[in-house]
Amino acid sequence: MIHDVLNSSDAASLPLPDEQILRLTEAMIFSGTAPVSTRSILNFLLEHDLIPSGTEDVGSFVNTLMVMLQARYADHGMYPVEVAGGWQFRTAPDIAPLLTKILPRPRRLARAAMETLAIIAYHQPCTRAEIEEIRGVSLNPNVLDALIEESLIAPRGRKEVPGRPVLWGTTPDFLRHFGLKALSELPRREELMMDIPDGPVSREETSPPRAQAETDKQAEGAETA
Amino acid sequence: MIHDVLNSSDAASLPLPDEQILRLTEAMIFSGTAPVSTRSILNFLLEHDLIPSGTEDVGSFVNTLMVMLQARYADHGMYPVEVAGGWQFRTAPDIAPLLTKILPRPRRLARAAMETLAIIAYHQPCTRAEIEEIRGVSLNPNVLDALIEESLIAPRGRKEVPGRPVLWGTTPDFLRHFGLKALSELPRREELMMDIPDGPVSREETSPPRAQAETDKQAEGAETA
Amino acid sequence: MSPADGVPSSPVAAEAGDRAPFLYLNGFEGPLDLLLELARAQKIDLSGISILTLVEQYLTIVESARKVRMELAADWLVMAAWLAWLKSRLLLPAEENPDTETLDAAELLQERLEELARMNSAARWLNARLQVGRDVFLRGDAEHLVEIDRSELSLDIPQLLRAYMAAVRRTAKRRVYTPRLIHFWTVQDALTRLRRLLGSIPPGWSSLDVFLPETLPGIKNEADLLHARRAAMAGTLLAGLELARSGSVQLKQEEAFGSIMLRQQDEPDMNNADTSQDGKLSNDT
Repeated sequence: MIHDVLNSSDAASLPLPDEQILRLTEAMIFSGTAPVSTRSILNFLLEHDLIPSGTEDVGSFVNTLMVMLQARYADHGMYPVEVAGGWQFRTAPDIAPLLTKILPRPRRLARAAMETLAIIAYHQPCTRAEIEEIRGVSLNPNVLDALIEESLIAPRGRKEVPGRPVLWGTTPDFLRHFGLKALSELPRREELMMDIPDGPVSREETSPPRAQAETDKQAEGAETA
Repeated sequence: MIHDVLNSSDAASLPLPDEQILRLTEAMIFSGTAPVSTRSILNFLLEHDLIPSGTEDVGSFVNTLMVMLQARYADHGMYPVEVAGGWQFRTAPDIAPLLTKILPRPRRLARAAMETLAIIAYHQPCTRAEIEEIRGVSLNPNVLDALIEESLIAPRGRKEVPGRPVLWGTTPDFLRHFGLKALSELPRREELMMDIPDGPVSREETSPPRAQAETDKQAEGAETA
Repeated sequence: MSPADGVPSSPVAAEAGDRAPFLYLNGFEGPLDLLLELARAQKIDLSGISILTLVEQYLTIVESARKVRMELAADWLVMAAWLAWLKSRLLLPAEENPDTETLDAAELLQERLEELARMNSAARWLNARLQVGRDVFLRGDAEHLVEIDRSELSLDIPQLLRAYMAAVRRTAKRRVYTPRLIHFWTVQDALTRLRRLLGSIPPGWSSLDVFLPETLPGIKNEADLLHARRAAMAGTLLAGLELARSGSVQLKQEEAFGSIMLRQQDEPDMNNADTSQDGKLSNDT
């Protein structure tokens, strides 16, 4: 491999970098706090008078040096790589995944998305217009898209009113994400907000456990206040 | 040379680490700047099921691995060194004089600082007054500041005497700065009365492929007053 | 500072030479440092030094330094005073000096010098080690093999509930600040309508319902419509009572909660029931 490269770059006439130059160069790249440019390597070698006399093309000399240095690391776990700005040691790509620590950084839903999701959870099945009425602001289409993308909500038919708008409801993934066994595990609206007057959607429609009414007997009792 | 070491550590019965294990281990130690503990190396190998089946003494396996890894760097500009906290790649000392011209060189410790550091190392935990008594001279506050700045010393509680003065001790960085594995590697007090040579430690003492046996640490506990 | 080159540059030599002792004193880190150097000049092995010689040398140096410069640091003078005392005790004939105090003092000085020598030596040992940043270098730029996994969503019930309450409260609050205006059918509206309709209704008793408006403005839902109907009924009843008072109409109600009937006054037929009912209703208003 080295031979190929050396031959291709007209090796016959080049004095080859010796072992000591290789050692110095690798130590220089190793200890540098940023990628080490070819220019710096060349200056370093010139300054310490390390380039063999008779070397006409110092640029090719450094190139050959770096090819040889890379070859020196052919069977190592890391090797010098040319990146923007110069040379740097990098972990071999077959090993890097084994050493890479994966840090989970879970995302949070944006406020609009979380509010929309909460409204759908409590008022499902409900239309976009109903969500807008409760939130008091119009709903950016991206918000519903994002919730669909995360499979937190899904269409639940259409409301039989003019325009037949889509009705939205939560999904089993919604329950899984929130660690719920059933929608009935959510606190009832009445328990949540004693002080809030009836919303625009009438009381009968707001009790979340409607879908699971059979599993939640307390639901009826709450309808008194 | 490796053979000597391997033979001396009962190599015949050991399955030898293969090339891939060497690559992984070197990449693991090389990728960061902090020392990597033998424990971490062992855990990594176990986790990726890299220790050959039939290896009874995994500890010796890792020791052999590190000896082989050091041998791999015999003619390199940097090599793995065991310091407090584990293994770390460091540049070869013969190269430093050339590198200091291009790397930021930390302040040298003044004589007063070095003596103060030595007193803290041998008398830790000790107070400023105790340091002053040993040196027979009051301590310039800059001296302690400089040592704290370099993370070489740290407070170790307070002495329960009037005024409750701070007690000082050395840090893991102190050990790493001086290439020590533990405080027990400091010369014993009796040895200190003999003539300790000035000048840099010879290359042989620290060159990479040194045998484990020479550096074992059943050394007496550090002479801490 | 190594013992090997300690002799030629010893402070004794310096004191005898041209250099100012004071300047030389400054080269020492305190009296103990000078004493140690003097002891080293005597012998490599500190255990065999002559304390008396050492004391005399120190006092000589400090004395000559004071001749040149008076402002010698207190440390030096305190040590000189103590050593002068020690010297006087050491000079007494042995038989007159049986106390152990002197010996203890000499021994203390000896020990302190030895400890300082050990710490000097430890400092030299440390200084001779390969030091990071001076003799060896670490990897300058670590590789951060860390991958951030943002595929998971962080969701919890409290977040969901807070969001719901925030959304509901927001609109609830707004209703408080901008109350919805409901246009009820006022008494005035009813009076106008009633007067206009009186001429066109068929003769005889008519139910009050007939005089209700057919459409009510600003009504959006069932609940509001119900309220508006009741308000319209009440308004029309009040308007009817007003007209009955002025004698334009008569009202009657056959039974409690029954329909309220109305007819124009000029018709002859009337009975007791409606007048009593009329009075009752009038009292209610």
